[in-house]
Amino acid sequence: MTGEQIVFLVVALFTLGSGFMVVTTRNLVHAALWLVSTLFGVAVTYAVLDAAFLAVVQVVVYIGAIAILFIFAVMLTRKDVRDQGPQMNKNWWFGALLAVMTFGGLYFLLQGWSGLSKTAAAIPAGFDAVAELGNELVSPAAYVLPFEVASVLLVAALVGAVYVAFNPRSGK
Amino acid sequence: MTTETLIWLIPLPPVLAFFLIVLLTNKSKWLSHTVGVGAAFLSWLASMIVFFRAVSVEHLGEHPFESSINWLPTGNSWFEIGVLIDPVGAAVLFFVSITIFMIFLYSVGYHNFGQPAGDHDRAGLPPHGATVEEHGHKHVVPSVEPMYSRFFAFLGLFAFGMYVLVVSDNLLTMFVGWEIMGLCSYLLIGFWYGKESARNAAIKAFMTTRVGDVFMLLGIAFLYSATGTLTFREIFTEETLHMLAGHTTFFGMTVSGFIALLLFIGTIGKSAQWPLHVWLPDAMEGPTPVSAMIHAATMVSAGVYAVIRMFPLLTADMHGHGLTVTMSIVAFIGAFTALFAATIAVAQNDIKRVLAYSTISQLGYMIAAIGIGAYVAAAFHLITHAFFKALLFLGSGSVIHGMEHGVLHTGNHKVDPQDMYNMGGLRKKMPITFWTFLIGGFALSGFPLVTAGFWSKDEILADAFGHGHWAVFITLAVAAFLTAFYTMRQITLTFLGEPRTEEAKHAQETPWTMTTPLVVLSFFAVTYGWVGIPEHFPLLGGLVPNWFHDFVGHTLAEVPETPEFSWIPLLTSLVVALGGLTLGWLYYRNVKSVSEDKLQIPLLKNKYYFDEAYDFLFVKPAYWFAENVVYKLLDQRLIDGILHISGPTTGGIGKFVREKFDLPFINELVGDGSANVTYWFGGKLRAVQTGRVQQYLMLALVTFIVIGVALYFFVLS
Amino acid sequence: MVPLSWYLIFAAALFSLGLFGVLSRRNAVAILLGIELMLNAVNINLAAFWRYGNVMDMAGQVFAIIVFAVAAAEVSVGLALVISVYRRRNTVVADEIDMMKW
Amino acid sequence: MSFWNDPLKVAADWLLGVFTGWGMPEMAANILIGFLGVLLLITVLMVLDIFLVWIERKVVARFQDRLGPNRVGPFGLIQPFADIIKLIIKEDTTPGGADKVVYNIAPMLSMMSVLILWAIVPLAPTILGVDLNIGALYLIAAGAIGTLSIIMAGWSSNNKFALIGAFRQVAVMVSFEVPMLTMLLIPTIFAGSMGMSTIIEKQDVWYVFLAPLAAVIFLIAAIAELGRAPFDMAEGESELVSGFNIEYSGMKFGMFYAGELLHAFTFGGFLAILFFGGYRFFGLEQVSPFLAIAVIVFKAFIGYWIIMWVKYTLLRIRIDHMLAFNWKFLTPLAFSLLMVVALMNALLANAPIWLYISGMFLSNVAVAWAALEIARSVSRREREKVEGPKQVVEVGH
Repeated sequence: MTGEQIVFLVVALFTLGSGFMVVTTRNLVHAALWLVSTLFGVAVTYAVLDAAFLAVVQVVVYIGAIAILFIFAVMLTRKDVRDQGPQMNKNWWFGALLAVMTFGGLYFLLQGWSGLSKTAAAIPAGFDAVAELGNELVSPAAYVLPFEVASVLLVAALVGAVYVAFNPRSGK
Repeated sequence: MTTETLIWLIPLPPVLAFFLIVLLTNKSKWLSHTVGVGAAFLSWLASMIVFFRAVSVEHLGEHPFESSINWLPTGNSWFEIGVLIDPVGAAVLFFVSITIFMIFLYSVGYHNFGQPAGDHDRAGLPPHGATVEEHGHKHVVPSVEPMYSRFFAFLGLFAFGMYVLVVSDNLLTMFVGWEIMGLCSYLLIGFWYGKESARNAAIKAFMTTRVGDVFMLLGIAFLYSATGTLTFREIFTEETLHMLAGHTTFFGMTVSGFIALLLFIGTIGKSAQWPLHVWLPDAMEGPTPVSAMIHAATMVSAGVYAVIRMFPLLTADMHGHGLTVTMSIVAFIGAFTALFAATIAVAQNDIKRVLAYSTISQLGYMIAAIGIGAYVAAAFHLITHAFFKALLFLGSGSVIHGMEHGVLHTGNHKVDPQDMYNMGGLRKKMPITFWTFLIGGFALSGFPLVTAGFWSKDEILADAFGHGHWAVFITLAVAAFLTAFYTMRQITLTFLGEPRTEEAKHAQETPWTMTTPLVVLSFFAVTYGWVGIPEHFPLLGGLVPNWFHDFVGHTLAEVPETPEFSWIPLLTSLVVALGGLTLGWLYYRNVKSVSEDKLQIPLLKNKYYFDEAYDFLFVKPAYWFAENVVYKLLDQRLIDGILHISGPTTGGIGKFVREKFDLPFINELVGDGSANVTYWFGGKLRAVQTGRVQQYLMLALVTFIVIGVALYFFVLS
Repeated sequence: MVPLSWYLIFAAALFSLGLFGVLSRRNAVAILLGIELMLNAVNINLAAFWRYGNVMDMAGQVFAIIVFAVAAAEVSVGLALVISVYRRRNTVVADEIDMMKW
Repeated sequence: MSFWNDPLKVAADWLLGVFTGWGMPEMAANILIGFLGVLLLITVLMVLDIFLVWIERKVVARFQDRLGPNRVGPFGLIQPFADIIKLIIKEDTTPGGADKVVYNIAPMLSMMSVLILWAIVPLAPTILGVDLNIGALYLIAAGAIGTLSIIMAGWSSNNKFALIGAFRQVAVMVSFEVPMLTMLLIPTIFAGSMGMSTIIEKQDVWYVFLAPLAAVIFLIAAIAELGRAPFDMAEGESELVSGFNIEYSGMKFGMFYAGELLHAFTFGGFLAILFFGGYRFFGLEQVSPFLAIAVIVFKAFIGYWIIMWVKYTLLRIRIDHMLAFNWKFLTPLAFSLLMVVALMNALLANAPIWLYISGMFLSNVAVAWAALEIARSVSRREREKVEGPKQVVEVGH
């Protein structure tokens, strides 16, 4: 077992453990904080995959914005935070069954796939993934259209979120 | 840019201006007139370039500028549209572009741009003037037209129509331009739609020209069915014309003659020839000089232009010098209109109506010239007439504008600023207007040698004489005498002598935007005649080459021969012009008021009772027919009767079907039955719709997994 | 070296965890948390396929970034909806937000 | 290659020799050396931090016409050590009902978010942690962790004031990240890279001369990010007692406090790197890496001093004004500046250098002037809405 595999296993176990805590912990703020740690694990996974840009963006967007947003939302709907009632609905066992089945199915399908044991080729020297990514995102021959559509989507979501969450009574 | 591309582009700026003004700039008067005048300028510029390139081409007649594109698929071929500039087209484009540009420029001043908004002006009525306070005392100044921008938009559309008509190479697009102008004519006559008279005049103009247009459309359709094309240069080939001339159709006329007649009826409507002349005098209800000028210089010329274009059709079945049936009709209508309108003009007091009848009369001249085969002379007169008649109309507009100034000054709104008997002595108040009007009037009368009108009119008379059409010659000569007479009457009453009213004393010269076009046009009214001096004219002949005859004469394959020079027509035109002018001055010099005018004969004053006659002959019967036959008989008796019978019958059948079939079978068994079944199933199944999103998701997932598993095991493996 | 299968199985496990959260949690905010886990699992797959496929072809990273954008949009609108519902109905329990039944 | 030219590499090579000489595998030795390097950096930073306390107190005293610490040691230099001893021996309280784990993690995260920033700070051409090619984004990412630490502290304290303070601070930080990130893109445009060392190497002309407005906006956003006056409503002594760290005592409070000071100094450093040429000073950095370090520390101290100057000069702004200022003024301004700069950069790509510099500078001035004019007219309209149109009093008639 090489060092890289050890790193991967540690990160994966940490991430999955945190993910498990996200879906099971009773305290929702804790769940959100566990989410942060899961997301951090995923960021490390990106770093291991040589996708440094994704790793940093993961931290900026997910931890810096989305996780904070979650914590805000949990606190704003605070009545339920300290609910002593169950945090799982009564069909939770069925959900668990379905999740296990999904995992089993995916695992089963992956077993039958030939490219599974592929290993990564070394990144060619002098290849700047970030520069290449930037070029492709704004190049008309590549992904400028999805990029622009995503930006429109973000604006729409921004406006929509403000509108939906706007409280006409208080005007704030 | 190639000349062909340029020709395609000529009509575009005005129509763009129309849309720009209507859609975007209509709130800003300044922007609107800038856009409008700018567009007119661009078109003028392009037209000038095209004109001078056309002039510099040798044998333009054989090799005109033309270009066409496929437009409509017709079965297995295409209907083509395109542009064509041949000598006639170039000559017409020359004066059309100048006059249109001048109209635009003149309108800025005429609609009082830069003046304050009126005190109680309303859209749809002419402006009444605004009160301003200056240096402590109030006075009334002209106010700006409330629908200023709209006016420029209409003018733009009008210019588009005219350019399309001039540059098109086929009858259909020409007809499109023709109809656009018809619409604009309607819109502009009824521009002050708040006035009932303007509304009626607009409807009258539209309806009257419609009569002609229907016949024209019939002619176009006939032509298309006979030849399969509407492109001029394809129709006017030897074979086609020969084929058309060789067959006879209704009334024993040849096909070509009959088509030409139908197309000519369109011209009768557009160029206001007898018997469809009644709309033109009423069209003077539009904003005074501008739309009047459209109806004098530009649009009505389109009718003559169309006939000139159709000239080969007209003469297709001509043998030797004898006139064909169609040509005789054309010549008769032209000559008759020339004389007939001139007599009416003598008794009119409204400064614009005199000019309107004069226009009808002059157009009759051209039509008569075409009727006797002198189409070059007709084209020449068309152009000179356009210049001096535009000049006269703009001059009259300037006079009216000056008079309105006087009216505003005195505040007496009962005084009609258009009545010549309210004027007099204006030459001192409005010198530029006077001198330009004088030039225009002399040109109209055919004042010898210096004015353009003399040369063109003389050429028509010479042609009529030279080809031995005596009746036409005499009629036109008399008409020319009357023309000179009423022109001098108008000048004398308006400008000479002493002011007859207080308002005339306070008339004022108009702004530069109005006088500049006058000066420009008067320049052409004098000089344009010099391009067409016949070679054999004593003394002057040959000094200047007879360029116009050379140029336009080569439009068609065979150049019409110039008749031998003769002293008789020359002397005739000298005598009638000078005689008419002198007599007019002598007689009206001393006339002080309407009652002293001996020529106010009721018959002439009332225009031979044509309006009344048409009212009695067509309008009243039409009303009667609509009321009694269509409404009372057809609608009430016949159609309502049928309805009254069929109604209860269908009702009965319907009731039977309903009771015996619908209610028991469809409703209870099929309708209620299926609803009941659905309801029952819905009741059983609604437990699934819990409204809980997670259960939906679970259900979806279960389905997904089941389908996936099934696919995997039964399909993929 | 780490074979591709490890990443894919890791992502599948994370996805299933998220799915379990979505299916089982009562709190609407917690459901959204589960959705985030699933989106992250997808992103891991995208990044892994990029790394293990042709590195020159940036499609994997590009779509991971698009997923970031979509996730941000989804969270902002989703949480706005939750807050709005909380204001009106005074609850964030998904099972109680069932006005649309029948 | 002597120690004076490339100290880090010489030291690392020497240590590698020593460790492998002890029989350690090479990889483990490298990891250990890296660890030692980090430890060294952190130690230096923490010592520096201690003196920052002294500097801050001295400077504020001067601003407020006092003497500051002057009893313990020469010029009161020992005073911070006395403070630390006090903090360490203080009772470490944890409020009842607090979420203990989160409560204890928060100060560590706060300190960490500052320390990890130094991983990308190039102290000299050869002395830097990592030359990350997405350094600018990394800066924001670290800021995100700082945000997280504050909200964790505020929430876990089980205290109204703490929570409100955390909310405010987080709202401010999240908001001001937008103009800050936008302004980070401007040196990126100039240098063509997000990497800090590339940005410094490309800075033949300090970017502050190319984009002075960007430097100003970055400074404002940085101050807001720090939560220092005039943007310190998270602490807001008069309303919230002490904001998110109200329940913390002893060394945990000390970590928040030290973190804030170090953070301010760090942003002074980033201001120097991004806009003032980093370690470059008329070729001085070529002479010796130690001179380069001296240059960048000096520049960072100037930035830090400006931040202190602002803090002790201006009054606190109300939270809604502050957010409105960000969203309605600073963010649009930053976006338009970014567009203008990107446009000018494309237009002047082939222009001579003097034209490039003057064009950039003038476009910045133009944008600033336009923004101020718009703000002025808007505020005049607002004022007139409240007060009615201004009465012009004519004098002298």
